[in-house]
Amino acid sequence: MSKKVFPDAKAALAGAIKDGMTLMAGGFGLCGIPDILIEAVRESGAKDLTFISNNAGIDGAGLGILLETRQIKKMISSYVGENKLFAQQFLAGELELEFTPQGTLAERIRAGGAGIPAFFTKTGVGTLVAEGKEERVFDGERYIMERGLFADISLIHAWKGDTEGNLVYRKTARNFNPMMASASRLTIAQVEHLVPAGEIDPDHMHTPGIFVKRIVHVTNAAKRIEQRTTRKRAA
Amino acid sequence: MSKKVFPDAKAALAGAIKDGMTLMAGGFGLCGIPDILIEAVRESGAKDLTFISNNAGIDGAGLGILLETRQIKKMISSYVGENKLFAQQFLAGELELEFTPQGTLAERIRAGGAGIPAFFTKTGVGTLVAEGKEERVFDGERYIMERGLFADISLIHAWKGDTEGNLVYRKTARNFNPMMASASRLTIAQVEHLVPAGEIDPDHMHTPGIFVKRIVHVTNAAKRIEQRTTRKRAA
Amino acid sequence: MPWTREQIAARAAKELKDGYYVNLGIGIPTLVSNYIPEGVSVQLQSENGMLGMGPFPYEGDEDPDLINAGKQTITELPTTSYFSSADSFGMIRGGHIDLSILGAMQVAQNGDLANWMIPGKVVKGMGGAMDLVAGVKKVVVVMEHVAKNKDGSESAKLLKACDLPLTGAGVVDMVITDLGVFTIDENGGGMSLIELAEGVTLEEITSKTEAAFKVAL
Amino acid sequence: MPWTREQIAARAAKELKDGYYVNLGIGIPTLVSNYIPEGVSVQLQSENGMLGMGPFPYEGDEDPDLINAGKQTITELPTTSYFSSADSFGMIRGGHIDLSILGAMQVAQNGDLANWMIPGKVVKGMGGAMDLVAGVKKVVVVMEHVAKNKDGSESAKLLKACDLPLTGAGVVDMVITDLGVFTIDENGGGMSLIELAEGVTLEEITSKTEAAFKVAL
Repeated sequence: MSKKVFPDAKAALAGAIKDGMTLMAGGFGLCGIPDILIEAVRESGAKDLTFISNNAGIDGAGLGILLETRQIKKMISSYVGENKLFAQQFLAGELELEFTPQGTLAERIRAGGAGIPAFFTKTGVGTLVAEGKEERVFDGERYIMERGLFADISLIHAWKGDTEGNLVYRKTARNFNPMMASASRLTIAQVEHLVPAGEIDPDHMHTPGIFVKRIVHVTNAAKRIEQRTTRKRAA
Repeated sequence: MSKKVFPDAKAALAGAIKDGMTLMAGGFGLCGIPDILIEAVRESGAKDLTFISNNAGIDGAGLGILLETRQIKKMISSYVGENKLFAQQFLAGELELEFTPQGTLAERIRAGGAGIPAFFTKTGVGTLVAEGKEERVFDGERYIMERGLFADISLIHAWKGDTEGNLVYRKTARNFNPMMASASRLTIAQVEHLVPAGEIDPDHMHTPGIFVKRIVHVTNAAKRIEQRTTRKRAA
Repeated sequence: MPWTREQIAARAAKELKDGYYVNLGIGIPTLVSNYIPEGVSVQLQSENGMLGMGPFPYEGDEDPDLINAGKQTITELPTTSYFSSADSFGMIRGGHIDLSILGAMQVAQNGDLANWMIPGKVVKGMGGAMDLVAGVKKVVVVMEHVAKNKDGSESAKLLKACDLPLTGAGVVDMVITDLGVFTIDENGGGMSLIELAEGVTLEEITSKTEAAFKVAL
Repeated sequence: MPWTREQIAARAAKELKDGYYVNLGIGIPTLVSNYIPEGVSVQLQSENGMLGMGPFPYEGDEDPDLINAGKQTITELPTTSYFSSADSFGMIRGGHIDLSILGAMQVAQNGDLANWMIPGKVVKGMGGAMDLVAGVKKVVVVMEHVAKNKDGSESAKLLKACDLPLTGAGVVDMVITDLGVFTIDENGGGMSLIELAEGVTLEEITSKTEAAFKVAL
C-alpha cells in the first residue's frame, strides 16, 4: 500500500494537528465537507484553531461540532448564516470572524497554493471589505489588493482517490476542495472510493497527487442535505 | 445544430478578425496548437497582429506560417528558439518581442480571464524581467507585479468538444489552451471530436462552454512531433 | 395595480436574451426561470460551481452532491459542466456572465447597492453577492418598491444614497419593482423611469421614491 | 580524475529522497533519472503539464499529444496526472516541487544563476527556467566546472558575481560539477565545498573557481 494511505481519520491527523494551528476545510454548506476528518479534529482535542472555510457548518454538523467543543478561535468565511451556535459565540465575543467575499476567498486560497502573495480584484471596492486595503486604478477601473492564504493543514473531501493521492470530485461537491488541497503544508483527503494508482484516467483528475500527503478511505460520510427541494412526478 | 458550431475554420473567423488585433494561440511547441485555425488566419490576410503564445511555431508549421506571410507584428512568448525565420525577422527589426517567463505568461493569461488586473510573483525578481516593474516585499520575500492579459480572439485546440462548447483536452496537449479559452472576447476552438451536448461527463470537462463562442470540427489537424525520441523494444 | 412577485419576475425575464449565461439570486430572482421567453435559450450559473442548472429533482432523486448556491437540491442538464469555486468566481469576476438578477434592501440613484447587512443585527456574511455585482456585465435588481416597517409605515428603498453598508458601489444597471422599471446609467447619467406597472401613476411612484430620476416612459 | 557527465548525474541523484517530486532540466539533468537510488520513489514533473513522467516510448508508440518540456515524446505511468500550464506553474511557484536539477552558464557565490541569455547572441527566451529557480524548494545546478573558450583557454563559471543576465537571484542551493560539490547557504552564509571528485585536489578546484568558498570536506 502507498505510504500516503492511512487506516483512518484519527491516524491521518496523528502528530499533525496542534493547538493554535490554521486549517482549511472544503465544502459549500454541507456539500463536499470532510466530515469524518472534522470529527477526528474534535477527537484530537486541539484548540484555539483558525478555520478557513466558506461556511461554518450547521448546529450539530460540519464545523458546527467544533463550535460545540469551543475548539475554534477564529473563522475566515463568506457566509455563516445557518449556524445559531456561531451567532451566540460571536455575539458573546468568544469567536473571531473575518468575512471575505466568496469569490475573493476562493481566489485567496488559489493564490496561496500557487505562490501568489497578493492580487487585485474589483470585488468589494467601495464597501466595508475595502477598508484598510490598498486601492489602485488599472485601466480606469478601481481595484483593491487581497492577500493569498496558506494554512498548516487542509481537510478535503473527494469522491474518488488513488494511492498516489490523485483526486476526483463529484458534481457540486468539488467547490473549495481543489484550491484548499493546494494551499497547506499538509493536505489530508477523505475519499469515498480508494483505488490503486493507474485506475483513474489521468485526464480526469481534478487534484494531482503532489498536493495530497495523506489519504483516508471513508465509508460513512454523512452527506446530509440542507434544503431538500423536489418537484412532483407527473401522475 | 447549436449556434456555436461553424462549418469550417474560415467561417469561424469570418467577420471576427481585423488588422491590428491581439490574438492568443494555445499549444506548447507543436503540441496542442490550433493549426487549422492558424491556417485560416493566414487565409484571412489580417495583418499587424499581436500573438500571445508560448512559442512561435517552427519554420513552416504553427505560427511559423504567419511569420512567412509577415502577418505578425509582435509576439508575447516565453521561448522562440525553434524558429529561424523568427530570429531573422527579429534581428532585422521587423518583429517586436516581449519575453515573459513561462509560468508568468500562464498566470497572466489566467488572471486576464478571471478579472485579475495584476498580481505579484517571485519569478524574475532581480533579473531583466523585473526592470520597470513594481517590486514589493511580502512577509520578507521580494516579489514583482505582473499584469493580466486579455485578447480579442483566442484560438484553441481541444481533443473533444460538445455543441454547447464544453471542451476536453488530451494529455499534454492541454497546456495553455484552458486559460486562453477564458481570456478573450471571442474564443474559437478546433476540436478533433465533436459530440452532442450531454455526451461528455460534466465532471470531466476542462473548459466550460461559456468560454467558447465558436467551435469547428477538424479532421485534418497535423499533430506533428518535434522531437521523436524512442527506446528499443527488448528483442 | 402594483405588480405581483410573479409579474416582477416575468418582467425581469424580458431582460434575458438568447445565448445568455445568467446568475439568479434567491427569492423573486429564482422565479425568473419560470418566465424565460419562447425561443430564448439561457444557461443558469450557480456560483458554487455549475453551469447549466436544471430544475428541482423528482422526489427520491435528490443528490447531496448536487446543490445550488441556496443549498437546494437541483438536477443537471445535457449542457451542464462542473468546476471549482475559484473557476466559478473567475468566470464571474472576469465578466463572462451576461446577467445577474438579485434582490436588494436599498439601491441609490448612482447604482450603489446594499443587500448584505443591517448594522446591529446578526451578520450572516456577504456570500458571493459582492463578487456577482462587481463582476457580472449587467446587474438587475428585483424588489418591492418600499420597505414596510413594523409600525406600519413605509420607507423608500430607492434612495439618493444608501445608508446601509454597500454590497457594491455603482453596480446596478436596472431596478424592477412592483411599481415600475428604472435604468441606471453606468457613466454617471443617473436614474431613469422607463416603465410603470399598469395602473400605477407617475405621482404614486414619485411619492414612494427618494432617488432623483428622469422620466423616460 | 574529474567526474564524467554520467558521474555528475549519479552524484546529483543522491539528492533525491523517497517521495520527492522533481523537475529535471535538459542535458545532464535528464541523465539523473537513470541513477535513482534503490528504494527511492520519485515522481518527475514536466512543466508543460504533467506529473509522473515515464520513459521514451517504444518505436511506433510515439504520441504527439504526449511530450515533455524538451518537446520529446515520452510515456505515462500509473501515477500520471495531466493539468494546464497555469496549474503546472502554480505548483512550481507555490513551492510544491521538492527539487529542481538544471544546467547553468554561471553561478555566483551568493546563489545567483545565469543560464538563459548571452548578450549579443540570438535570444531564444527563458522558457520556464525563471519560474523553476524562483519557486522550487531546492535548486541543484549540474555543470562543467569551467567553460572552454574557442581559443582553448578556460573561464571560471563559479564566480564572485555573474556577468551574464540572471535567471534568478540567490536561488541556487547546490552546485555539482565534474570537480566537486558545493552548497550555498540561502541565508547569506556563502558557498562551501563539501566534496571533491576522486583524485581532484583542493589546489586544482581552487585554481578553477573564482568564487570564494569555505572548505567543509
